[in-house]
Amino acid sequence: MAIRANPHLIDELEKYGAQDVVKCYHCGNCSATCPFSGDTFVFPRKSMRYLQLGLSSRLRGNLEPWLCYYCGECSEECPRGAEPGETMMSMRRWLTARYDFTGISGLFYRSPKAELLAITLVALLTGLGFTLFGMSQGSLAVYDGPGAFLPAEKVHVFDWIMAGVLVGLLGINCVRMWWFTVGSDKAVRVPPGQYLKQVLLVPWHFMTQRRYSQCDRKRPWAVHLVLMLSYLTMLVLIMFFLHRLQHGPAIDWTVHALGYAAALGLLGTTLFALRGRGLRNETHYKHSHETDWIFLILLFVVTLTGITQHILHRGGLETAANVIYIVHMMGVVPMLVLEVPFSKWSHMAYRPLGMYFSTLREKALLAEEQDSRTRPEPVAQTA
Amino acid sequence: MPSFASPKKIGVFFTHANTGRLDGLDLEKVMTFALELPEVTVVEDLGPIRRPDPHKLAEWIKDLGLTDVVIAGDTPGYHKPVFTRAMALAGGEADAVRLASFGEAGAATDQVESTAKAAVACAVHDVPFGLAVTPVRVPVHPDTLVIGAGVAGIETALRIADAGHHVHLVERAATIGGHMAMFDKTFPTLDCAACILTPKMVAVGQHENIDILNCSEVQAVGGSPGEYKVRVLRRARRVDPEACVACHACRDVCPTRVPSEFDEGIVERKAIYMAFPQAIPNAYVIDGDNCLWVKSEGEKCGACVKKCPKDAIHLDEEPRSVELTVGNIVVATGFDTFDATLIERYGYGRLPNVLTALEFERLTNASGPTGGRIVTRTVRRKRKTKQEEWIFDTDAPAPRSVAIIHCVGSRDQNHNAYCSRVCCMYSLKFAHLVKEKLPDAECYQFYIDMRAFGKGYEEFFERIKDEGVFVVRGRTAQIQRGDDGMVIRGEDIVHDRIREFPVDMVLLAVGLEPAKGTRHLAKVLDIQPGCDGWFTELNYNTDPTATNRGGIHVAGVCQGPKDIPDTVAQASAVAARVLGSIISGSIRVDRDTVSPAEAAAQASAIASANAQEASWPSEPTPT
Amino acid sequence: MSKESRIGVYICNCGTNIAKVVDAERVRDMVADLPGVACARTYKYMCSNPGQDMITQDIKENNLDRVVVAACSPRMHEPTFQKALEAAGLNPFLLEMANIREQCSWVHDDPGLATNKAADLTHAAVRRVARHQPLEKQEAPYTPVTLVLGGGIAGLTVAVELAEAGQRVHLVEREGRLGGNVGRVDLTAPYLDSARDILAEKIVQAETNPRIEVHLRATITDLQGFVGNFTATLSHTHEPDQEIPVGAVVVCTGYHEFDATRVERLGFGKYRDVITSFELEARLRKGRLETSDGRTPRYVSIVHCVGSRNPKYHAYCSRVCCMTALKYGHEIKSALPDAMVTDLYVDMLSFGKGGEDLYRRTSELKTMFLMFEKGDYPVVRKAEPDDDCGLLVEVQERLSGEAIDVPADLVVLMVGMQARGDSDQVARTVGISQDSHGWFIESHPKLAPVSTATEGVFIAGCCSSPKDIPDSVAQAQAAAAMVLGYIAQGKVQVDARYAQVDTDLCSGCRMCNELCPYTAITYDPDENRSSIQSAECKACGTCVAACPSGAITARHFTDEQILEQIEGVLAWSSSQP
Amino acid sequence: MEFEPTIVGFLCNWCSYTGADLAGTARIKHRPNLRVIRVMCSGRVDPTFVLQAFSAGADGVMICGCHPGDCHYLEGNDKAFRRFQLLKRLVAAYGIEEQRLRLEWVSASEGERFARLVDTMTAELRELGPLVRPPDLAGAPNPCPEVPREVAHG
Repeated sequence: MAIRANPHLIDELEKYGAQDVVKCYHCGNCSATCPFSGDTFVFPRKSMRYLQLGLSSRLRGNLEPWLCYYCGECSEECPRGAEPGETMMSMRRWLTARYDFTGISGLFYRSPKAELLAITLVALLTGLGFTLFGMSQGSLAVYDGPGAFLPAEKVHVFDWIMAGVLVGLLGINCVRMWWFTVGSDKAVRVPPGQYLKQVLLVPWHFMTQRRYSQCDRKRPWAVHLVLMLSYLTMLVLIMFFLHRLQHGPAIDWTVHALGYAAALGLLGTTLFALRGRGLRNETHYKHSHETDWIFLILLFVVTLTGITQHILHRGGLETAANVIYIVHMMGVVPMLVLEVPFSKWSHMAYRPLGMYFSTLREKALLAEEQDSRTRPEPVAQTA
Repeated sequence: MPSFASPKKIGVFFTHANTGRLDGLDLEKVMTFALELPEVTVVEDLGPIRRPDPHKLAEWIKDLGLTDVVIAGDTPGYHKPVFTRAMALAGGEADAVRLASFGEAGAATDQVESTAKAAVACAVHDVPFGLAVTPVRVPVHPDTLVIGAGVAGIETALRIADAGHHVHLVERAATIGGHMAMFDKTFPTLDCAACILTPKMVAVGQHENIDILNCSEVQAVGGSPGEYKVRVLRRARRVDPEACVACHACRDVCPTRVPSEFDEGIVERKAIYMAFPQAIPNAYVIDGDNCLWVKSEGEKCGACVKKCPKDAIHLDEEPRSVELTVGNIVVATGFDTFDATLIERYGYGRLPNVLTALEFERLTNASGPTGGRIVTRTVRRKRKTKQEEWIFDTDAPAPRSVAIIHCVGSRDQNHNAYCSRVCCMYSLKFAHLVKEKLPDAECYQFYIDMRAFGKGYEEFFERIKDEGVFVVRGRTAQIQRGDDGMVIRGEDIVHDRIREFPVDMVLLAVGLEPAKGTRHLAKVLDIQPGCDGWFTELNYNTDPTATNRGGIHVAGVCQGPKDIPDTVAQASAVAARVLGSIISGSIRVDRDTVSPAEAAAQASAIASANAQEASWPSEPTPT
Repeated sequence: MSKESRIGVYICNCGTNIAKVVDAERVRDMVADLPGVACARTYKYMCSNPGQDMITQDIKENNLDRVVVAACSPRMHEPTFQKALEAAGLNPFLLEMANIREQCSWVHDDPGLATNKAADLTHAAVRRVARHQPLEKQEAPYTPVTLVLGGGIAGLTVAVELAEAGQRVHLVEREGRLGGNVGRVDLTAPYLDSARDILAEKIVQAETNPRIEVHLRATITDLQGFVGNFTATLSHTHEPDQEIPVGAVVVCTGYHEFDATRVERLGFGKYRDVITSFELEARLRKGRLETSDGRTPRYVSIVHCVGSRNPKYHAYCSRVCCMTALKYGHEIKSALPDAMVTDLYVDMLSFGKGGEDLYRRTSELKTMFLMFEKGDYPVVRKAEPDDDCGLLVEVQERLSGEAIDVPADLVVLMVGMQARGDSDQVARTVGISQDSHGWFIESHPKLAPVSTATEGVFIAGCCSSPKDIPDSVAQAQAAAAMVLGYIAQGKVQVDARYAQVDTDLCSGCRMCNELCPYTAITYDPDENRSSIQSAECKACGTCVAACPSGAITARHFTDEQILEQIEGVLAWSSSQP
Repeated sequence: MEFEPTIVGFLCNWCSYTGADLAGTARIKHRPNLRVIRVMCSGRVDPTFVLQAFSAGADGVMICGCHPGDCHYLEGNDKAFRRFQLLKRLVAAYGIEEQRLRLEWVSASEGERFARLVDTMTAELRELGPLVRPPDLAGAPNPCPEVPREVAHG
């Protein structure tokens, strides 16, 4: 059964940041340039083709955008300036929107104004909430200990509730991702045993960004790894060692050393990325979607306020520390609530899952091929 | 159709397409000029619009009561369909939409404004631009200068000389023949290039009406159409071609070896050399940059002089200039090939068995270093210096697999965005030669679009496939050193997979670029090189050989990539122009100086004359 | 022949073209001892300057009076070697060539048998050349009037070009108007210039130039004579036949478009909204780009290669359709800004100047390009009632590997070019040949792309193969150059090969009179003898073979020359001892 | 060793000789048994030539001209065809098998056809074996004056 071509898909993807896809004349240069493009997954050309023809069903079940790390070589070598790397990037945004069952993601990507509005709203609510909560708890002049404006233990409860909600939302989206890319495809039968056998791939890729390191260019990987590990460190420190971080004024070097390193890592990499996007000095920084800016600026603000708040606290300026703490939370909450399930942050889940699912598909296809090979050869067809 | 019955209301709309042709044009002045033309009621600058709405335009046309519309700009044709439709929607005459193209006349920069005005005036009066510009005719000198003696220059020179007129044939190299002399076979008939070209070269060499100025370059051009004064620099040949009998005695004693340009560097020649045995003039020449005697200013060597039995060698010869007076100048400077080292991932220059097209032409040529055997390059230690060098040895192993990569440097905005037009076919020819000489070798073509458009080309493509050549749709991304030879990687699009396999030899179908020095020559001749560096013809459709200067013509590849049949046809076409001017005794100086007022008057006169007897096509009857 | 002749035999290796299969040295050794052979040599490239010099040198030094060159086809290099003989002061007709490349080394694999054959052919040439006679070429005046067949862009260009050089031209057009197929086009690719302006300029120039006589609704029915001295008979629809003397004929009869009904799956003739490219041109020109029921199409689909690149119809590529289709991409988008254009192609042949640029810009207009396999045409079918389009075009898309349904309200078929139905009649009348597709054959695609086998008859434009406007114009100008070459010289050389009647032997039976297709033979009743006008004789030799009294000789193809040749080819290889 | 027949071919200059050249440029391989003699037109082929060829040792003779209607000289091939009808009878009268004499139309574009004709004729003559030459063949006078039109059509 033939699939109906849809000329409007490109228009839709353009809102997600795709540009110049129409210029592609399918020479195949990009696919051959990409070190990840192989027998089972040939990309980015094929994905570009689905997009050009508007085959949204094919595109929705496509894992290939998650296999691309946007080193930018394909775009640089493209003879038509069709920006395959950026197209893959925009497809990741589009896929994120498809996986998200609430529709919020699509709204944010298509309309940065809506995202900004949502961020402002959440930030204001957070600010208001924490101020009211703080006033009910103690004095603005006390940072920690008895009478603290925002007692760490209580804030921590809030942290865990938020984390639970976010994991739940993201979890549902991940299941949807599985359904679109593996579950609903009748051509691929993945035996349950395989799921278990390959499951370690998820933490492995999450932690090491192993695949990213296989790109010909190493610097983007290094920057990304530092950012990711810094963030992860900070997350672990906050989720599990918050009391040791927050209590002062003494410095607890066992956690603070890690915390400082992570803060520096975050600060350095976000600055690096912001500068790169501003100057467009690397191929993957050449085109920036509004959501890229929003995310980076949020992260930068959060890092900066986090550091400031810490310095103020250790410096004994507790009132100022509390004010900045609220500002910090006004960045942290919208960043986590909106970015993690609905926007750029979600890729920390989709990417490793992409690796995992693609391996499953690959193994299943391979098994099928071997299976068919043991069967008698069909009569050779002449071309 | 012009008519006196009802008064016309003409709207002139200006558009921009950012082609660069309007640079330096003061549009205001053209618009003011347009508004003063009779019957013009509206002049609008639409700006760089992308897609006007036909319904809005229709309303506009209706409101203004326009009967005729003129679209003016650098490429006004892009908006003709929408204006035509708008006209039809408004109930007007669809045929009353006309174009005034500023690009058409290929005018020099200082002429842009007057050409634009004239074009608008012509369109307003519904008179083709070419008719309104009265050609000024001046007497013409019967001699002709042909610059470049490749197949195009040779063909033009022969056509003119055979008709009994004198031709000066200027060639930068020591021999005539150009690139075609280097080829082995020609597509699609596979007749040997030498068999076609050498008789023509011999005919040129023997022709009483042609004088060959080899080792020469045009330095300056003065005078005016009809009588150009040309100064030609004749570099020192240092061997008298009249006296030399090509006995090779000098070559045998010459101590200096350098890579042979004619053989694309795959073999060496001496400092005193003949590019190839059939060279015309059939005489030796000394390469002053490498000759020991010349370099040492007479201190060293000089062995050849002693050996020469005819006293033909004059090592102290100095370059000199000659002055020529000619009526017509034909530019046939041809092309150079794309520098494949610019695409690093193909490894040209690093990997010894990645060859360019011309290198392969020489390798497979019967008079090449291996007598036409296709072998891989192997390493050898130089006897004296013990340095390693890569050479083609007749006894070296033949490649077991050969990959041919199309569009190297062509159709690529990082290099040359245009298509070089000949590479597909010569690549197919290479595949055939590989299969013919090495039936067991595997041969792969990596292509994007197979452009087999000429007579017998498509059939040739089919034949190549029947011969067992694998054609892979997809561009190769890279060639890397492998364990045993090289590994090539490319996408096989139709079969949806990445192909990565070892090959012994890779042929790069390098594209064509304007010959080195083309821009300089354009300046000397005061004619226009286009955006890609190829010379711009006066009119793409109707004047493919004329330039913006009267009496200066372009022929062959220097106007744009072409295969041999098209080059020969175009070269003959130039001869028509030259012979026509000589026979009629005068030459058109047209479009060098266009007076808008005159053009407008002329157009108006033609228009009213034509009002009685309509003579150009309106709605045709299909046959 | 009383005196033993001194023949030089030259065997060419043609690089390895001949020597790879034929043992040239052995052939040389075999023929060296034949009677009359004074010297025999081999050389790498006989046609090269040194090769030719070797022959002229030998003629002078060894006193040769006849030469045999065993090399490529005489159709290729006979003139070259004839010139070499002339350079040495020998009559060019004292040359004979043995074709040991095209008809030997290139078609045989067995070196032994091929060498034998080459030796036989060379032997025959030696035997034949011994009987050659020096012949002198004759000169004839050249009538500086040119007949141009076809009033399309090529014919108009030839006519205007010649007239501007001050020459008289008869421009003959079958239809009632000038302009040909370009007259059916609105804008030209790649710059979207106005075809109407291009044509109008040429037509006005042709019609207003007093040196051009335009014959509309006229055809050529007969062409007699020879180069420089033709008499053409023109037949007009409403007027009596007209005979005009001309020096040369340029055939620019153009092409006809492919009949798209032949490709059934495209639905042309079945669905009213499947139209040809020419119909689209007409609609664009009228500003009414609508479907058959007057709706504004939302989807327009363009199908390439209709009738081209398919052995079932025409194996060749029609060369202009891709560029035209890209042009349509722009035109449709301009007229219908909201329409979506799909372009179904095989390979995109946007090869000319500005071509690749047009392709890129058409892509940027969001034209959807779909690639199908050569010969595997898309299938056009009616859309379902709930579809938002009238037709669906199903294509096996190669770049995605998917079967795709393309929505279409209007399907435009890029019909290819084919030889005109009347081209065989034209070919017969003017004496030129056609290839298997019906296109006229040029005498050599690279050496002489506009000349034909008949001297003084030229071809230009699409009648020899598909071409775009600039290439047609270049060819037309090239043909004009050939004609101007004659005019500049003012005379032509008549072939020295013609038939002669020995009046002593002629019995006046008049058998030959009827046979001659050129009426070159006249009978003198007073003398009761026939005689031949040498300038009109084209040397076919039919009369020679027929003459019962052996009174007619074909110069350079005499009975004895051919009989010697027969004995020569058989002397070594006849099966009978 | 297998018998290699010798065939003499009379090819017209415009179509068949060009077609044979095309077989060459297209490298269409065929048997090397044909010895080509170029004539301007198939109409030039005098019956004497054919008889002389058989007499001098040919095992077969092939005359090739342009397809009917394509003759460069308008109707030379037509003349050849008429002459051939009589020639066939004459050759038969000498006891020469009819397969040994052929008249074929080969156009300038039929390199392939030319090659196949040579191959088939060679194969047929191999079957037949060498021509046993009739003693009275040699030195026969011009045996075949032009046939009057009525005879040819009748």
